[in-house]
Amino acid sequence: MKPVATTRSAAGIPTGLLAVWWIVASEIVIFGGLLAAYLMYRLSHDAWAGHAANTNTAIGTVNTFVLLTSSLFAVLAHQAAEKGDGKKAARFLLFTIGGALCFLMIKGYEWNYEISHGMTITTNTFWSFYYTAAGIHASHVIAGAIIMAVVAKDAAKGLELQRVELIGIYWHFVDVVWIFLFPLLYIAK
Amino acid sequence: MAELIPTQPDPGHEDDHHHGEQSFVSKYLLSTDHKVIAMQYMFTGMAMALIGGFMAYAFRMQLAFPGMDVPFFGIVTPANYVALVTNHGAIMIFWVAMPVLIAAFGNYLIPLMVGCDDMVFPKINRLSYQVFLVSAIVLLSSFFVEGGGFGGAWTTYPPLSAKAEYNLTPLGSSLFIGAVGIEFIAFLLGGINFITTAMNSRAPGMKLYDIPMVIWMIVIASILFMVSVGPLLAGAIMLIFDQQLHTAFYDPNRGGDPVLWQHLFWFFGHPEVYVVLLPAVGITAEIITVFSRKKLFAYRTVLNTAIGTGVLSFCVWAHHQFISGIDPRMANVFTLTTLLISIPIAEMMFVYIATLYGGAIRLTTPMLWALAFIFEFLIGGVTGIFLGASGADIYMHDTYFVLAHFHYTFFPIAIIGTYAGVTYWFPKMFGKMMSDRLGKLHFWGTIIPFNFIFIPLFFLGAGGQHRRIYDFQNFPALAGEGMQDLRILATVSLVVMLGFQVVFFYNFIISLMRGEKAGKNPWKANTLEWTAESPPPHGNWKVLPTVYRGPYEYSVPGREKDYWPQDEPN
Amino acid sequence: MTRQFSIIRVSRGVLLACVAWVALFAASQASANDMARGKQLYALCAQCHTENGMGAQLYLAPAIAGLDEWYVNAQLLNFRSGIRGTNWQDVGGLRMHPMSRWLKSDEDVSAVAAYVSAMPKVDPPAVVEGGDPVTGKALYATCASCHGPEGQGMKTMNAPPLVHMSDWYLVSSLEKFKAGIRGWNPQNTNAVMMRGMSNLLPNEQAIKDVVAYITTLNVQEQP
Amino acid sequence: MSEEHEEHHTNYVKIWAILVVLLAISVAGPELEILWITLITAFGIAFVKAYIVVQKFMHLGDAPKFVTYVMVTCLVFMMLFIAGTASDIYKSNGENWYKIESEWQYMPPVAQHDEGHGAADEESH
Amino acid sequence: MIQSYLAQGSTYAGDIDFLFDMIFWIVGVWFLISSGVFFWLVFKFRVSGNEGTAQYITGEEKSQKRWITIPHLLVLVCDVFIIWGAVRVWYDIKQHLPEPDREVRVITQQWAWTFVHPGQDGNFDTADDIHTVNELRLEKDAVYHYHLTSNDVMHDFSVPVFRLKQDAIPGRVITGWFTPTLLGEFDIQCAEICGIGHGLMPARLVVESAADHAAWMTEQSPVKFAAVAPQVGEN
Repeated sequence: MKPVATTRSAAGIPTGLLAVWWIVASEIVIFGGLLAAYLMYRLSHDAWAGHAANTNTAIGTVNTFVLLTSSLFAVLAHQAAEKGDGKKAARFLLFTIGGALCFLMIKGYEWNYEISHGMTITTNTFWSFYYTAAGIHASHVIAGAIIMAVVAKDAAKGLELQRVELIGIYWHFVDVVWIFLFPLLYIAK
Repeated sequence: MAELIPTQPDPGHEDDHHHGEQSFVSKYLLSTDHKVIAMQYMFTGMAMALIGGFMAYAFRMQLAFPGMDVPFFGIVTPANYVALVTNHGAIMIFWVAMPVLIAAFGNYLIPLMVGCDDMVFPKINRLSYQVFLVSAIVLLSSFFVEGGGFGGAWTTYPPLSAKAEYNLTPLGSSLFIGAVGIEFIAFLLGGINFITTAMNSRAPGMKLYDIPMVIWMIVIASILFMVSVGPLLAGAIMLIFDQQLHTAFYDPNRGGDPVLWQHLFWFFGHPEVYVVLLPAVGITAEIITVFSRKKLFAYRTVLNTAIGTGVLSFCVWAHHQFISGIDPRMANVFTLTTLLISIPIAEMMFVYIATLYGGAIRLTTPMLWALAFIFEFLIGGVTGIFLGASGADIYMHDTYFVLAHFHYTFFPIAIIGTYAGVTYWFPKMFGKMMSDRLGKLHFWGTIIPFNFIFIPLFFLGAGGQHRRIYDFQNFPALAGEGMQDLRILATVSLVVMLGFQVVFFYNFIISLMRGEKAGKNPWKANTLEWTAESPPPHGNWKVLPTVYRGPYEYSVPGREKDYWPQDEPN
Repeated sequence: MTRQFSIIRVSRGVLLACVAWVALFAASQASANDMARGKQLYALCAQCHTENGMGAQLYLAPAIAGLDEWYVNAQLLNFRSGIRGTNWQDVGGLRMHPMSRWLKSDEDVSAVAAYVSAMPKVDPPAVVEGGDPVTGKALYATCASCHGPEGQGMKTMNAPPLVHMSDWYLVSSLEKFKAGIRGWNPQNTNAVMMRGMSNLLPNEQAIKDVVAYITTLNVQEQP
Repeated sequence: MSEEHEEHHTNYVKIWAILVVLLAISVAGPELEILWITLITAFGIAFVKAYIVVQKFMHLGDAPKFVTYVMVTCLVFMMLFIAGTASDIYKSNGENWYKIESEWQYMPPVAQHDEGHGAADEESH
Repeated sequence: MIQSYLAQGSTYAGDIDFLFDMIFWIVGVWFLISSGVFFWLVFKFRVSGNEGTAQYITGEEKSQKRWITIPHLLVLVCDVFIIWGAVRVWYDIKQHLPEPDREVRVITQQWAWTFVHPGQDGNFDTADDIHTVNELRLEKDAVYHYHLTSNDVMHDFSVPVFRLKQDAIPGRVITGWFTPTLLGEFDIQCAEICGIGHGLMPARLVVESAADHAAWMTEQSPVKFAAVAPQVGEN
């Protein structure tokens, strides 16, 4: 059983939700630091545009679309969980995981193509940032997918339904990060 | 994230009554009880402090007697020397001050002082300690890999830290950065717990201004940590990529910029000072109110100064880099903000001094430590002004003056603060009283040599001697006769101080075994933890307390007792 | 320049007592025999030249295991006094020059030299490519007069052994000699002589060839 | 949550559709290759999308006010970070200093050969 | 205060020493007052055992808060003085460079210093550049500009007698100035950790008279000009 502490909410917000928001806050500064560094480097190196031209906008767009769609499923799962429909919530979460896997597969294909064409992490600092930022983001996708699978397993049994919202918020955050990575890495050429 | 992982139901405190007998492993190593985790953090921190202290001993011996075969260590080569200095700094800050002040006291005190049975996420709490332990092991293992431990200062400025051909430690440097990164993750996990517990799980009736100051301080510190550490985590990943994958984030020859790391590091590094300072300040607030039987002078002012310090600490980071290649125009901005931060800190010190006025001061061991904290930190604070003023920093930067200054801040924080807390809460933690006589002997045996270690270093710094120099005999004009004497004085004092720590451990163990039994509230204090049993059982209280008033209602006129516990209805 | 300040005078008395106490420890550092001392001091050298003396190209540190004692001794003294390794273009030398200053006394220098020369010889991996040992053999004839036909070196000629040497180091040394980055200091007579000899190798290819030949000597000597 | 129940009946599919349209614009806009349109479509729309996701999917508005303040504070600190560092990282010269072109290496030819091995290794990775 | 440990070897050494002294007296007085009050309070209100009663002071009322707000405002006033002094000195040393008489290039690497004098033609990267390793020879009373850079890692060009310190960053050239005012030999230290040889990279600074310096320049010059008068060095 949980400690009594977990059930209190003196700040007027459920404990789990509060914790997830704090996680999001700490993630904002992680990605914020990385992107701030990228922005300043990028703006001071005109030559990077030539490298950035080699990124595949089509794949980036498809991936953005995939993530946006998975976010939709995540929020639908939350909606279902709020109505107490654990099975439906679990199903939507599975769709979200599907979106995550799809995203990762596309990413894998893209990286495979780029690396085999000589655009590796050491080619240029643009590519270093490209792989680092997208890699850190991808690791968040993987972590999110794993946690979501666990949450879905419980939700299907109707347990711990509040967690559906929590993982949803995290997932949307991952989505928001990609929303910024996409123009920074793919569109700005 | 991980709290979302559904787990088997926690063995809550009620289960304890049914299965009273747990194996040693499940009770002390795998427990989710916040008190056990606090002890784990504290003892790990103390063990690391011994390692860090031993390193200090080894390199100080080398400084005082260059080339000597240091007993218990051997000959200190320049490579050993930089590795020792580097790891001494990192260990004392990341593996001693942080775990003891934030994690140990945070874990122990937050649930007890806000009146709940445990941390909100006990399993994450346990995970946080385990991750922390891994980080400590990774760090220590870096000494035993090829090339040895990393020697590029705890600030790990690239390109020195980024390339093996410069630092000569191809693995050690990555393990060092990796250990620091893992440690940050541990404290992020812990920090979420501290913040949510203190924010959300307060006892019924505990309003914002009824929270004891130490809890406020730990929470503010955790928030500062969580908001400042991100850029450095990203930067650490970039640095490890530079080391192992040979990217060029910090390589100026291939389009990188080494100054970026300095900014990433100090954007975290300066708030980090306040991350460890604030809990120590909070501990001091608890102790001086209890032992002077006084209400804390201007509670809200203290709180506001703490928050103000926290916010300002994000605006001052580049004062560490005045001469490290930043644009000279920016130095003026950072001088301004740096000197502004003296205002909330000075105010905080004034408040503490004002609290003493009109008190009935009992000079017990914890009170001595708390008073020593105020006085020694005052020295650390005023000497900081020299360094924050950009013009004077041109000369002072990276001299022993800097070193003495930050030891006058970090020593009160990490060591004095810890001793104050441990001696004060020892009855609660272990149910026994500590010997006051031995405690005072230890106190004077620590404080006096401490000043003799670092005051000479101020003079060395004023004489233009630089830090991290392995042997001053290469600088004939600077290493005058008198200077060497000062170094010897500092080294001898260090050995004496380290020797006196034996008294503490002796006192600790002897009190554990034969100490006088402590009641629930030996110090007659107000805060909630003193209403629980000593030591508190798993679950802390049978009936969780309700709060009726603020934590510092001492000597209220018209009351028979001079204290008024927070949970007493009237 | 430094004036005696009063705090020192005050503390001196206190100090003496404490120093005596610490000196009890210090007394334990009796200088053991040369070999043990050399091993102790080699700890710093091992940082770049590695534990077994194989050297590491990344650190610009050549193989030194089993070099002749007289040669190691002489070169350490040269580095320490600055007659070797203080040319502004000599990156490796400028790293070695301060390191040699770590050995404060001549006894320490000879202890390290003794330790290094007693280390079992090693064959560092060959990294230089594009040398032709056949051409190199002809070019080596000149070298052989001092360094010996098997590259074993001759103390009488002050010529160090060339076998069991890092080949990249031989190349870079020859290049440095040719460019006057080594052997520029008239006090270092042997290096000045070698600088003159290095000019007999007309170009970079010749250097590689001769080093390729020296590397084959290395293999031949293997039983 | 009961009083917010209304809000949770939001038509999420519609919001998703809006996001997809915005995505299309942000991809199409830069194709025109006009700088200000690129900036607005690529980055302006990214902010709009992020705002929509944060408000409609993450329901930041439903959480207590302080949560928003914390998030905004984090962003402000990041701005502060850029403001404090841009003069060194973004600029290639400043008062009494300048960055050397990356190719520039003040290194003598022979020594460069020695040092070059390490660098060459890295390049070939 | 500093000058009693270390001579003032440059024109601005006195400014830094003055700033140091000013801060010393300002914070020293503050320190004495607050620690005096602190010890007095501890002494006056200490009790033995558990006797004694304390006063109940919340500190929230205006009349009580005055005791901390007034000193607090005074701290602010002191801060203004310190900031003013610091910025003024900083501006003179790091921001505003006077016109140079001579220039010298300082190149750092693990673990040595190379100092490049432009030689007699006054230009760098020409055949008559004079390179010295671990020894910097300067002419007294000449305004020097130094151009500081690093070949590998960060180092720090620190000349304690000049009260000068500046990090050398690889990939950047940082310019600063100094004017030696004292004849003699001094130490140059590296003040930024640069690897295992950090403590073993000392350099010597020799300040000599104009005539000696010119003679040295002529002697060192790798290119011998036929008809060069010795006073060329004086510009």
